[in-house]
Amino acid sequence: MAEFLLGAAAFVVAMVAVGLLRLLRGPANTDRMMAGQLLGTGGIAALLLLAAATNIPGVMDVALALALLAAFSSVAFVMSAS
Amino acid sequence: MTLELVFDIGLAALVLTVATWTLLARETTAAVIGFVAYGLLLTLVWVRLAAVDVALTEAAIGSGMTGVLLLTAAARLRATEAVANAEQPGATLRVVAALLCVSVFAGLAGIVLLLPEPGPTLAPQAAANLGSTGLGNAVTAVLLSFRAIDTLLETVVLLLALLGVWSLAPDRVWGGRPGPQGNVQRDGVLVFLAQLLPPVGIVVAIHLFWVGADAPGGKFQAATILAAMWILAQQAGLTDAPPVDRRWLRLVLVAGPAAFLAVGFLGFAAAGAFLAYPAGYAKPLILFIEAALMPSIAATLALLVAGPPARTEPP
Amino acid sequence: MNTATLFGVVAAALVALGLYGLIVHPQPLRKILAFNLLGGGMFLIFGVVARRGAAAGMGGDPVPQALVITGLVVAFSATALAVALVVRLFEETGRAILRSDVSTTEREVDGES
Amino acid sequence: MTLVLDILTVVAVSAGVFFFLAGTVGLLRFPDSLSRLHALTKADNLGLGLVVLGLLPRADGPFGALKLIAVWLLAQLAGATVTQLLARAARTAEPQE
Repeated sequence: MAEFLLGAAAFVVAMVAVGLLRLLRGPANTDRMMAGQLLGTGGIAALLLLAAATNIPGVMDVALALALLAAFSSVAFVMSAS
Repeated sequence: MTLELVFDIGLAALVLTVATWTLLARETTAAVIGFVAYGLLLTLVWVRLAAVDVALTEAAIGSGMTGVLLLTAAARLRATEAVANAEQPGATLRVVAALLCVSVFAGLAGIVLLLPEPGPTLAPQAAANLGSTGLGNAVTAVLLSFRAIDTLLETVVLLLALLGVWSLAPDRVWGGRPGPQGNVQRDGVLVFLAQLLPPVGIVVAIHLFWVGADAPGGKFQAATILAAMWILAQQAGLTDAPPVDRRWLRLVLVAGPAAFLAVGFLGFAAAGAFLAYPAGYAKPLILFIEAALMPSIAATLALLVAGPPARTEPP
Repeated sequence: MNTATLFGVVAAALVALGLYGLIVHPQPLRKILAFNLLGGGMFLIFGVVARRGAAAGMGGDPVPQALVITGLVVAFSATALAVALVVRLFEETGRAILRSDVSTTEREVDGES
Repeated sequence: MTLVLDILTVVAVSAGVFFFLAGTVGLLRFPDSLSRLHALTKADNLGLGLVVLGLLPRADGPFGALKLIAVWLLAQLAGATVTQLLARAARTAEPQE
């Protein structure tokens, strides 16, 4: 089961990595921020899967902190852009 | 085992790609978005290196706080980008810089590859002395007991940085509130988020603070989350940054380091050395220091993001 | 090749990349960004050393890990100060360039008039 | 019972991961910002939600399960807000699209 969860985490990170092409390509900065947002969600999912696969204590708290701050940089981006 | 290596290699390639792009991006705002992504990826790397405490700090400060700070500054300085970009350095400088960087890479990579085997470590000593602190998290024990002087100086550095930022204010606005005026167009969606998130954030911060004694977490991570919640409320216009000359604000900023110092001097009387904890009282004293530091650090971090005072109260 | 060695080499590359950006980029804000990139790589080297020191039931040596936590916070405060300096420079002169001769020529013009 | 729960984990996590694939494809292939945003929310909500659902049987105790659900709810809240804000920013930035 640990293998499967780790594989799923790897797949999510790979998907998000492909999504980062949007970060490189743009065209607008809003599109780039979307790629960042997807990376955030994917990172949370990968962390949850890693936490279940490896049993390192506290990884779940990292995911919790990321989820709490997920909107933080996007809000700053929108507020400063307007 | 091999699957783990595939995961790591993919992650490594991603980190390098995003870092390179952050350097090459034409627009600063785009580069900062790349930097936020870089911080998120580093968080995953820290988890892979079994440093969960660091992963938490990286997620909160390295990516979140620094990202917000730089995004705001990039928007502020957008008008200057064209002029500054015209000043591209010559080919010679580029080549010399590239050569320097390649040799730095070679040197560092060599050092990493030639590190002694097995790696030197203080983990057994830390584990052996963990009992005397009453803590379960060795990183917290290092931060607040074995190397407490580092942490004390760090809190002072934070305060000094804030003093430096504040001292950049022009005389006419000294004592005013930080941040540009008219930044408070109330946005329904944002207000909703800023009303809903802070209570949850405070609960999570207290949770991180509390488990920090025995599991990954602690005052820095908790303080960063508190600071982020305060900044969010300011962005939504629910509250305003306080004027920097308020006495209560100064008290909040100084209380943490002052309590830390007081406990340090108490060490002379009670245990014979600066920052030594009397036997049996280590854990309560450490918790007291952490509890005192948390609001101070949170306020300092949030005010560092807010910047120097920029407007005075209308008389 | 294990996890620690792999990320050690990545860390060395990140330091080099950050250093290059720090030297070559003309914009101060981009220099600050490159400096943070460099810092991330440097901290990662500490993390690799810590990981290699895994012993006594711990995933890594706690001392370098604690140093990195301190370092991250200090790096943030240094970044905030640097950003405030650049913004103030912009408010004062209307531009954000580090070249020193710009202000010198302006001063000479003032002296002649 | 464990087998049933394991199957639930595998199915839900696989489905969640599939939505990340869908989100990425949409983010890359859709022609304009607003429809790309639409694709993004699928990964945000369903992808993460199904991964959380799949991991619930493996959570350590009720507190762990609560944390998992809290992570999902927070991501939902952040996703919903950010989508609104980004959509507005995208509309003002490129009104011709």
